Amino acid sequence: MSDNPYEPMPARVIGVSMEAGGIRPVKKIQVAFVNEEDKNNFKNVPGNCAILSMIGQGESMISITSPPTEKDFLEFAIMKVGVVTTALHELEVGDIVGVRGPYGNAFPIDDWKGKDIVIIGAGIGMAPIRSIYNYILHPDNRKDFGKVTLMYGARTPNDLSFKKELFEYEDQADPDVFLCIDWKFGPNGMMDEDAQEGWPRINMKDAGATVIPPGQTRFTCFVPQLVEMIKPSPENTIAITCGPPIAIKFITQNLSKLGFDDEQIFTTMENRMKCGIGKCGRCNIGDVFVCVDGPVFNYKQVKELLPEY
Amino acid sequence: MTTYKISKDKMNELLSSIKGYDVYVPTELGDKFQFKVMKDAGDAKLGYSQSAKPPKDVIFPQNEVLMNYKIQPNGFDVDQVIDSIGKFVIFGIRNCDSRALKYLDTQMLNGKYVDPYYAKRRENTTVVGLACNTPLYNCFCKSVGAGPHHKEGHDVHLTELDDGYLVEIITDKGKELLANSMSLLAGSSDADASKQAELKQACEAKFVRKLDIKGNDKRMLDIFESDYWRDVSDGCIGCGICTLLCPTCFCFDIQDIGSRKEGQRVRVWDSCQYPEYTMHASSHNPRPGKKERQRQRFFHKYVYSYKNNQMLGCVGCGRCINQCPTQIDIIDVIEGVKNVKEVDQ
Amino acid sequence: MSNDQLRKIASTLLAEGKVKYFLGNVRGADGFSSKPTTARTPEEANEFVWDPSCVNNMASYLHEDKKRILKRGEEPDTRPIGIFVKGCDSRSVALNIQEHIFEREQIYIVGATCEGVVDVPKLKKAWMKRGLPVAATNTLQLSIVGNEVIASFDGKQEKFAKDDVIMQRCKVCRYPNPVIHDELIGEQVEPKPDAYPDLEEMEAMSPAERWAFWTDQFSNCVRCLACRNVCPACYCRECSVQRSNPAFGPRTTPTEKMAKAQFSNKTPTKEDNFNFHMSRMYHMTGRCTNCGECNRVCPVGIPLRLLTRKMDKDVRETYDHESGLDTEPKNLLAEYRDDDPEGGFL
Amino acid sequence: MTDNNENNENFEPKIIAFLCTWCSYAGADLAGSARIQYPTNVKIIKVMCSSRINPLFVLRAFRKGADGVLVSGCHPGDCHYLTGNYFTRRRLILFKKQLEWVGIDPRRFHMSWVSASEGQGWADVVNKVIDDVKELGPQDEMKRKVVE
Repeated sequence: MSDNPYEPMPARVIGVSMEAGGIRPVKKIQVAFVNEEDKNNFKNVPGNCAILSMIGQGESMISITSPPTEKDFLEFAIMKVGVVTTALHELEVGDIVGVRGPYGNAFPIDDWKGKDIVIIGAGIGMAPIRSIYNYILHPDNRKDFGKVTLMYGARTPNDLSFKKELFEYEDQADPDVFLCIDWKFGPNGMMDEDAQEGWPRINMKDAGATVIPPGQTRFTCFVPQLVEMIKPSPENTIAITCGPPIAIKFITQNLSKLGFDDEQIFTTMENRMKCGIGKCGRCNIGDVFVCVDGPVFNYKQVKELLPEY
Repeated sequence: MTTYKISKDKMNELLSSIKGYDVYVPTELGDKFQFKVMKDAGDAKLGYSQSAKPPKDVIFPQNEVLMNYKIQPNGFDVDQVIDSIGKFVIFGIRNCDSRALKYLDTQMLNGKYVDPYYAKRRENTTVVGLACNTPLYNCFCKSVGAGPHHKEGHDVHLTELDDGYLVEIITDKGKELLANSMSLLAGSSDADASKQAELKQACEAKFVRKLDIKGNDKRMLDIFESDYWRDVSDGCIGCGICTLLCPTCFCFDIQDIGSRKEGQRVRVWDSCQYPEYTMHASSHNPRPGKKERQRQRFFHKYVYSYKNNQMLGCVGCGRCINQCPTQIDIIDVIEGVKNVKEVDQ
Repeated sequence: MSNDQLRKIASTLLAEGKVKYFLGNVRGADGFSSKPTTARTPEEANEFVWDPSCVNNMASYLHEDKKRILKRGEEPDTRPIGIFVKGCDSRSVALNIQEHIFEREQIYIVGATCEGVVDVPKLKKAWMKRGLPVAATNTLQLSIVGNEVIASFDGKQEKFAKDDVIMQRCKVCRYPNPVIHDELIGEQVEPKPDAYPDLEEMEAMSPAERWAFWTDQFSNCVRCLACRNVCPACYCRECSVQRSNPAFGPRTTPTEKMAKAQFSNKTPTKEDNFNFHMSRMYHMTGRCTNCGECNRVCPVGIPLRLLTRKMDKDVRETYDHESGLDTEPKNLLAEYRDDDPEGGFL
Repeated sequence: MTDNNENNENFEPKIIAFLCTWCSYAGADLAGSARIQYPTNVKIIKVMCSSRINPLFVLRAFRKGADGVLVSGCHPGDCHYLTGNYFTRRRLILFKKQLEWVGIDPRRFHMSWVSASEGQGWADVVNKVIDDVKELGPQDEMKRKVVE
């Protein structure tokens, strides 16, 4: 560990698992620092990001999806889209990657104690907020929070990340889990709206009026409609959302309709970042550098930002 | 501060007497000028008007190696090159450019993290300023807080007089630089000082273009979504001239260059005018069009910088105006903000 | 005079709704130069100028239309784009039609015959040298009569020798009259003879000297990509020389994915710049219309026109091909003849 | 231009050859099976047709340190895809002229037609290329160097 913030620290891959398949596969990798010193210096909180270096290919800013309760390793969920992420997808257990960070601010988790939590993820947007629900659901911390509701949607069942643990939660009494997909592939491999086995369709126009059969956790609709339908109560509740910008927009709109205050809604605004330390200039929204002042904002702060995200 | 004088014919001798530094001097580049490491003192053209590329690339080079890497069977080695950074002199920098270095300091050295490469180069650089006697047509440094004869940020300040240069040694760094060449310097007289003041006044009177920046930042925020920005960027072709040649622009990209076995991690200038610059992995782009990208440039210089660093991000060198292939004129754009009608909500 | 004609045509077109917008020049802020702009209303079109300061090739702005992403539910505007072109620019428009980027009826071309355009920095220098009043440039009007560039301001006239202040490219211009147009402004102009005097100096050099010359030039390149962006023939959504972009997006075509192979690093070192400029030159082979814009915009003065002119010469000498002369589909590298020359093969 | 004769004597050039799979590669194959001796400096990259070769591949080869590049395809009229090599011909002739214009010695870049039956012809081409490149010495101009 040196003073140079650009220097990557070596970390060994200790586990990989495919989270989602399809055209944009998501892979989860677990890394552990090679040096004890680096491990002790790396203090992440939910919401932080880190920069993964594939030496020779480049660097990418990736959210840390493991909660700080996991001291021994860090987890990253990576969608394969570009040069670096493709290289990261080729990693196997035992390989070495560079990690530097953690960067960014954090979710103010301590302020949320005693409140109900609603977590809404869309697509790969579940990755940064996975650290929160894992933190909250950890036996040590669970008693500090009220009711926890998880809502998550992706394009197809194939694209749902963290399936394994979400399906496990689905079977348990706590937390409440609601999953949705946009569509499902039919037998011919094409989008097939009728082949919704186990995923009941929702009338898009009238999602708010739909009565949910008890015990139903899977739906076919977009995430904002899921929110409209589940109708989480705004009372003493914090809502956390992340996803593609367009999804965030409609989710927050629907939350406001349900009576959520701007300060009750938190989101992470992950822009493209390169340096992670507020120098390279590309992640700014107005005068705010997302990598230093963000990525976590509450909706009130988001409204104050210039509309350029 | 001590003031000396040196005659014009001895200037080359002074330049050659500087040892142990890489001396960057303005040299000719076709009909333009550029800062280059001096090989022969005769190359220096101190009568230059403005360099095509600002001398910020001495401290913040366009290609800067951050580290050399080598992939080993069980890991990687990175060799930081930070210690091998030598000592530099920027000789004959104009005040607009040296003020820009001051601005870069606020970006690279302030905040939660310090950029170690920039910090090291900045520390190792001695800045020898040269007062400007003939501003170019599009210069407007006086309107944005700099000035042709200002000395801020200089370690040594030179003023060209009729028969020689007035040498003002301002800091210890400057003293150290000229320690070997004190014999070339002569004392200066009061007449020289009054001549200097006269030149200053004459130069300031020569400015053609002016910009009134008062209240503009608030006004700009009001019309953020106006079609005005579309109109000013209509002619933009999306090249990076205005930003790459800007003395205060600091955006960069980090690239790994080399094979899978060994290579370099290089920092290279980037520009907010390119679409790839902000594009997300999902191909969503927060600044999808040239309207948004040009707007970002003006806002960064005139609104965000002022808010974050209490300093304008524009030093009035006029390079972006002179070099823009399509005559987008920052003075005109910022002045024009006042005449924009309110946006319909 | 010619100003009025252009303004009348453009504003009528816009008023009648025959074009969705009109690309033309207005007077720039410094008074000497002209500034490319898009007129969306007849009032804006009444600001247009057409005089020897109109150096910009408006054809490069056509591509904006293709790059624009429609909003959800937005109907595409199928009306043609109005464009003002000089002789050289008309070839660029024709090239775009030849390559099926646009169909002929998608562009409404208002052509103007051209005696040459002035090199604005040169004119500015000459202006300053004569000590002429700078404030007077607000009313400046330029025109070319015979061998002189006449600048009139405040009722006064100032004459400059044409050879001193016009662009180098206009001295060898073989197409001063628009090759395609819907409406034409001005009288036919006599083209310059078919010769390459500007290449002679370079041709006399030895390979080693040429290499030294080009490395020296390329070492100055800052990779601002102005030469690429200003080029009316460069219309790819993503360029083969840029690397740090996602491998695919929802709109990436297979061709574009193919173009993502990395041929040049982003770092502007001498060797990478060589690669960049060679790639650019090669991609222009048989397509370049010699408008000379790349040479004009270069902020560090790399003589890129030496490359394109040489290419033009080679293509014409070897294959008797010239791009952008008509709207018939034609592409040098996408067609062949059995009896093509075969020099250089072992 | 490197003209270091001392080095040149022991200099073993690196040649990258792009061969079309139907004629030239088969020709090179034939040279092998007919035991025709030719130098081993040539690294062969097989492509389906000579018209697959983007001149940028050539640049990239030089950039990665090749001392010479050879592109070879079927004789005009013999192309497996009927017309591929006609396009190659236009492309490469112009590209070679461009390389010459910026000062690259034309002997660094060669094009040839070698058919599947010309084992000896292939060996001759290789010998000619290697002779030329040996005369010139190592290629240093276009090679990518580290950033200083």
